[in-house]
Amino acid sequence: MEIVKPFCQYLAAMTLAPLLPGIVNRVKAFFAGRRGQPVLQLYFDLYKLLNKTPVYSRTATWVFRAGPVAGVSALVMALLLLPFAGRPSFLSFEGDFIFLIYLLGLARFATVLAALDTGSAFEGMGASREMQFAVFAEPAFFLGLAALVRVSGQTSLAGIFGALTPETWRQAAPVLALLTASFFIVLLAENSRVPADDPNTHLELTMIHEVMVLDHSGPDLAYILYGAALKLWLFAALIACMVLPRHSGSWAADAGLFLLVMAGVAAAVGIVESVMARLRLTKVPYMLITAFAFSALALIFQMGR
Amino acid sequence: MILPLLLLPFCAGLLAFIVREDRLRRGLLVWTSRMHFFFTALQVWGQLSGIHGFTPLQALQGGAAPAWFAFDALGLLFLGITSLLFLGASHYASYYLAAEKRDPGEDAEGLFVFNNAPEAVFTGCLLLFLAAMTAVTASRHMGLLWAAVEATTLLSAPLIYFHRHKRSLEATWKYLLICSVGIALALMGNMFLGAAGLKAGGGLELGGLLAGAGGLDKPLLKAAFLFLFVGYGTKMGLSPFHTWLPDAHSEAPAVVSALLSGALLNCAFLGILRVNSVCAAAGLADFTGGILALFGLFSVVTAALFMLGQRDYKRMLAYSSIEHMGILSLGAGLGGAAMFGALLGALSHSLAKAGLFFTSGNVLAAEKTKRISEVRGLWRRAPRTAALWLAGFFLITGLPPSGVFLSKFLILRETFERGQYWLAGTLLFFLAVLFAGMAKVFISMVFGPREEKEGGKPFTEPGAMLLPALLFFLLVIGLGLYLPAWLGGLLDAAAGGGL
Amino acid sequence: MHTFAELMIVLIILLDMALAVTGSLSSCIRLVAAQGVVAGLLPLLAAGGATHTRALVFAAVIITLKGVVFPWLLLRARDRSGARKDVEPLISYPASILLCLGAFIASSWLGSRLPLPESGVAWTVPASLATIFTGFLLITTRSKAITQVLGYLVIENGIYIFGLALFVEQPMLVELAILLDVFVAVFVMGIAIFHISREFDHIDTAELSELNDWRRGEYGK
Amino acid sequence: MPLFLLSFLLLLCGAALPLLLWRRPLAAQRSAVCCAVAASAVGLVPVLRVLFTGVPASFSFPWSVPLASFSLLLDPLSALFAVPLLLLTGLAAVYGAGYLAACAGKKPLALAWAAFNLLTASMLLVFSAANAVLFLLGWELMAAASFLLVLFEHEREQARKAGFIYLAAGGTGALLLLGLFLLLGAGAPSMDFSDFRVPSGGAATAAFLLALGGFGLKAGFIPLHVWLPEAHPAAPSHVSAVMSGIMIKTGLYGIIRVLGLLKPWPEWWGWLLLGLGLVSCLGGALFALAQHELKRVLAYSSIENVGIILLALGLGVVAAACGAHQLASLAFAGALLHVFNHALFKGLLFMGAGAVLHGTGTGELEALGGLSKRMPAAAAFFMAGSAAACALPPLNGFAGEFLVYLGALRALNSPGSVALAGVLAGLALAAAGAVAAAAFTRAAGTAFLGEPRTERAAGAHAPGPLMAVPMFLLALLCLLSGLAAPLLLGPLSAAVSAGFGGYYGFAAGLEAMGPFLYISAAALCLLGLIALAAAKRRAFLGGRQPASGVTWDCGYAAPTARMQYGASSFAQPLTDFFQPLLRKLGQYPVISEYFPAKASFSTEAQAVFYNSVYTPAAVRLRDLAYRFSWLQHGRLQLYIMYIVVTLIGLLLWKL
Repeated sequence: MEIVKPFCQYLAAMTLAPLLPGIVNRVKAFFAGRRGQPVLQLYFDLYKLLNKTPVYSRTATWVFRAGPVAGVSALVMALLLLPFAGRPSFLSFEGDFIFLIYLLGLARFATVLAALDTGSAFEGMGASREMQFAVFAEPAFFLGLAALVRVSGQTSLAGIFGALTPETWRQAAPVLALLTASFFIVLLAENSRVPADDPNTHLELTMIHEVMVLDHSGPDLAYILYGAALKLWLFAALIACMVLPRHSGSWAADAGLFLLVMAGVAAAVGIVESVMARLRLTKVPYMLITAFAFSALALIFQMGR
Repeated sequence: MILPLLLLPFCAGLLAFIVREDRLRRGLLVWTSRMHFFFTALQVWGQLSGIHGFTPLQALQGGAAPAWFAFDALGLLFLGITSLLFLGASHYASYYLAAEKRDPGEDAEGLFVFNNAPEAVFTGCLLLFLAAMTAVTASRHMGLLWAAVEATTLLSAPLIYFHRHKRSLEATWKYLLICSVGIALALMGNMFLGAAGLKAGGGLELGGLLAGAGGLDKPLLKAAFLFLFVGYGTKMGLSPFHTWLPDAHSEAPAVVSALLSGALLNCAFLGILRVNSVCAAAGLADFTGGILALFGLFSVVTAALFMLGQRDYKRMLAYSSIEHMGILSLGAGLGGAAMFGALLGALSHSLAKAGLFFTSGNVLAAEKTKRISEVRGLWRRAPRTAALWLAGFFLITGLPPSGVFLSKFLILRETFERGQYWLAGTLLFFLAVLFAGMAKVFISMVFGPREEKEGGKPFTEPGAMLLPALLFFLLVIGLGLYLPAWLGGLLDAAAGGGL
Repeated sequence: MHTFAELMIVLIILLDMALAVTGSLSSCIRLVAAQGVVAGLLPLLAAGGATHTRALVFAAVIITLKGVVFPWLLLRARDRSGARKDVEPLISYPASILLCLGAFIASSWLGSRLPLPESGVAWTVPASLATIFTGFLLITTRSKAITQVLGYLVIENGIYIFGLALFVEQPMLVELAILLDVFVAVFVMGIAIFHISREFDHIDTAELSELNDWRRGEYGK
Repeated sequence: MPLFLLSFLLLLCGAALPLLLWRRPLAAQRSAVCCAVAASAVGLVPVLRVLFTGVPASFSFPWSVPLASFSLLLDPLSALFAVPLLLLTGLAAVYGAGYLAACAGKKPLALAWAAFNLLTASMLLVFSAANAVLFLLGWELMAAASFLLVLFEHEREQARKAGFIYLAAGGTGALLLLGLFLLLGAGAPSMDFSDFRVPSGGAATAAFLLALGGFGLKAGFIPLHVWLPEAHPAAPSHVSAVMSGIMIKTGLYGIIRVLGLLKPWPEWWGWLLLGLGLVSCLGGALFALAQHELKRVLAYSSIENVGIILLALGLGVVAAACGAHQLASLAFAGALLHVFNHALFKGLLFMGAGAVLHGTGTGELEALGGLSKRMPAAAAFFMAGSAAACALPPLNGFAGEFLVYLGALRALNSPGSVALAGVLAGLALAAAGAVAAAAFTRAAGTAFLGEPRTERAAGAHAPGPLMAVPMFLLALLCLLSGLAAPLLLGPLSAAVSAGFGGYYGFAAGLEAMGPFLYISAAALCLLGLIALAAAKRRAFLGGRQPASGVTWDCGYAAPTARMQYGASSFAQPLTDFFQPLLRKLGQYPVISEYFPAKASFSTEAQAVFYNSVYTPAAVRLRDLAYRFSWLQHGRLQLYIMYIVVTLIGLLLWKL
């Protein structure tokens, strides 16, 4: 049975991930007073794309084809390390979140190269920006996790989130709050949501992630969209695990609660997208530096205590 | 064997003045040098292996056998250096003179062709110069030493003025006057030395002085040392008495520069070492050591400052000589292992620097200018010369394996042993400056694209003008890799005898 | 006899002064010659009558050299070079004389400082030192090549005087070698002057400063 | 040991033979390459034996030179450095045979190859020497040989400049080392390392600083790096591979040896190392991002990696000084592992850059593009190398950094200043990693992907098998040593024990095994996933032939190569952000009229330290020298005045 649970968790993550963008869109639609697309829209899109014949640019080479494959596999791999409702995951070892960060890096690497392979001005633009924001996001993310390590005294994701209890919150509420905020900003930037990026705009000049994948079509695009959903899930899960320290005895209850919180995070993203305008590109780094500052502050608090 | 060593070059020199035939005279030069080297080798071998007919080294240390002309270890070492150097120089010279005959060089600045001094005078003076230097190494009497050193000055003056044009004449004049004045001070020093010995009744014979060193009058001895140091220091090219050196070395023909830098400076150094040994025996080692070290360091600093942005590559070599003389003096001042290092340095510097000067002669022949800025891409024009030039740079700057490196190593080690870290630090810093300065020059000369001027007929130097430099460089490298026992013994004895 | 010797010493010092102020080249040469002769005579007088042949021989050699040969050589060189008649000092004559006086004072101080063995003649050592410094004065403050040779000779005189003052008995050979050297030195210098006057149409040493490393005005920018 | 000496002998033959055959360049090259390959094959045997058994081998032979002895010691630490040396030089020689073949007749090949083998031999000597004189001999020969190679294309002004800077730096470093050894050997009977007596207090600090300066000038961390970005691009690519992969490691080797000698370490040494490492790895990555020339990018990335290694050493020293030995051992192990890995992937990268230079004749990123069509293999290898350089998981770059991360995480939970050190180290690694990723995607993307920007790039030709095979092998090694990291732990801990003391090695091997097993498993799993995803994709396509068209440029149907995002534009957001550090020189067009004419825009990354620190200092020094130059003004009178004044001064002073 103990083997089955992580498997189920993993399966749940894989299957439920595409829900999150749907939720986000519904929330935005609600704020905009529209009905909006169905929650399952992404599933439909993926199905459709998987059965389409792709079109490749004459410029593109094997790198272009390899990009999405590597990207999605890296994320699927990353999910293996991800705890679910504070429960241990498949793989959990000392410093596994370092591995996770570098898996995300691998995905980014592959996507960016694939984008550059098309030789399009726009995709290069997107790639450049993606890399730029990563430079600011990664230290913030690492520092936040470092603070968590310091808080929990554990060095693996499962360990960290397993050790988070209401007691920890009572002791280190400001630290954890700061970290949550920091992670949320990182989530917005890494998943190219408003205010870092606007996935829905049709002005390529302003887009980041979307413009990188302009040239992808068919199954490749499906991989990319699925990968993006997984990434969103990943960050949301981290936040959820952090704000949900309670571990009741029953696994099912925990899981349900966890899923609710996930939905909540997605909704939060939607709300932010609805109430905020997109930042100017040159301002995005400052937002990420704010996240960095939050993490650093948290860490300093924690080390001070 | 001392008499033939002295007389052979002397007579040959006189002979050279009257020989008409060029080739004959060159033959005379070469063969005299070979004979001289042979006798020298015989002398060294005989004295080291102590077979009868040769006075063994130990006999001289205590001054048991007072003699005006005798070879102690120190003298033997410098005799060896001189003779070896002259051997190379004479071979180089015979071809050099032939080349000069074919097309006399032209003035680098105002491009006018000048005529050379008569070859007979040149050859004769060259040989007499050798005789005088042999006398310097052989003489155990301070007065005779003085006379011999002054003789070297006078005899080398015509050599420097071989290329007859204004600048070489200016160089000669400065050399002549500055060195004569310096040597006059050395004579004064001898007087003081005699005065110091009056009570002890020592006279100026080295053995006697060493034996009765205890009885010497200290203040007078100090004064004597100061005068002799300034006097011979002028000849040796220690800063601030070095002023004649760059001029003379840059204006003299390559052969002469090589001999000046490799042999003559050593002779002056020998003079200083002699009086230093007397002072040490009299218990003034600290006094003399301090002065030697101070001026040694100062010379290195001066050389470093003038090495930066140097415009003339022969002057650059001259300043490098000043640097090395400074290091030698430093080593002598420190004493102990550093003395060993200094003597090893004297040997290897002579060889390396002579090789470099020979090569500089080829460069001059190839490029017709001494200006660094006008020599580019030597690698293309004369690859073999360029290779030697580069090798010489690496050796003279003390890149291992080379005797120069070992000597620097030993001297620096002594500074550390004595805990004189500031001295070591300053020395290291200015050595770095010197290295960088020379590196810039050599790179800019050897490498780079070559825009062929004057039709660009490929320059081919006769192999015989490369061979001496090549051999010397190989010897220096060999010294860094393998120090034969007999040589080590000789150096050791000399270092002991010198202190 | 010592009184004579001391008179000689005074004479030598006066000659130094004279050298410091004399403007004419030929008279300079003669003064130096005179000083040489006096210096040559000194031992005979200092020895206090008991003069053995060795001293005589040397006195003779020295007097002939310094009194006859050198002046002849130098005057010849001067005529050959057709040099202007005066020595063209780089500093004014009063300055020279002051320097000379200073040199004399310094040397007397130095002489008192050095515990030299008491020689028969008073003031010998200071006089010799003063002479040496005067020689340096001639070399460093006169612009002609000949005057520098003269300076060298004056230094030589000073050293010689010093030598006798201490009765440093050099062996025959050594003394001869030294004298030979001095002779050759002057000879060679004479030749050099001749060449100089041929290459540069006069023997003003201001011309002789082409060889230098002075980066005038190439720094501070 | 006999085999080790044999490989020395082979290398020396390889240095001598070409000079003998200089009239027939190709024969000379062949002989040199054979010797080099044979030497590495022969040499690897004893080295690997030492590394895996942990039993040091030594050889000693008396030497007539005073204080010197011809004694070699091959312990696991030396072996750990010697393995990549032999691997890389062997492969580089084969690569070079293909790379230089074109230059036959135009260039002195014989000399180049002699220098190459001499360089290898001297580095081997440096890693195995047990006597200071011998070490300095190897050190200086290394400098001289590599100097000749740097000036291989001496017609280029840039190469000559590089040669000078390199030589000056090398000479200064050597003098500092001379000082170091003399300080350590003062009072010792001989200059054997075993005879050195460990100084303490001020002497120890002086020794440490001397070592840091002397070895640092070779290791090339900021601010002692100025020669590196000049020299590496100037040398032929196979040489750059060796220089960057191994030669700069000789500096780190020296620093590690000295650290091992000067125990116990004061804490501030660690902080100093940490600070230098931090500056170097961040600065190196940033400068790499700003460069326009492929090999300069790689050179700066080498600085970054040296910084990472230094960072790890610093963390270790701080931890050890504070008594946290376990994480210290992790950091040390990470440093050494990264030394090994960096040698592999940087060698690979330089060979890839060489392929570009060889195929197109230029390394200017803005002039390249679309090469992955013309040289697919080289492109693939280069991208693999880039991934490794960005420490991306399945490859070896990750393993070393992961060890350092482990140390940093352990540090986080330990009290006091160690935690701070841990945070700084981890943070620097993360940030540098991100910047490096940007730099390498930029380099690889602009050079190999998209459309060719110039005719040269369009007419590029693929490298021959002699060049491709070594690259393939190196790429394979990068992957394998990434996957087989747990197997490397044994030798690694042996090396750490040899370098820092027994306990550290033991702890490192113990602590790192678990996570490493997981990571290898995960990496394999990742590869499996990729294969699966690719297979699925094929299945989804179901044999349908993908259509092909022009790149979608938002409706613009006639995109040209010049409209691509270039290297400068790719880097611009970041470089602008860090402009105060990078001091980019740029000309931006001013658009005035309504119908602007042709406008041009250019940026140029300058060598900040060289231009604004070293050059001014040198100028200042030369200025000083010139101010004194009037002393040699040519007036005889004053020359003699010097003598008189000095004499009088001496008399007054000393009497």
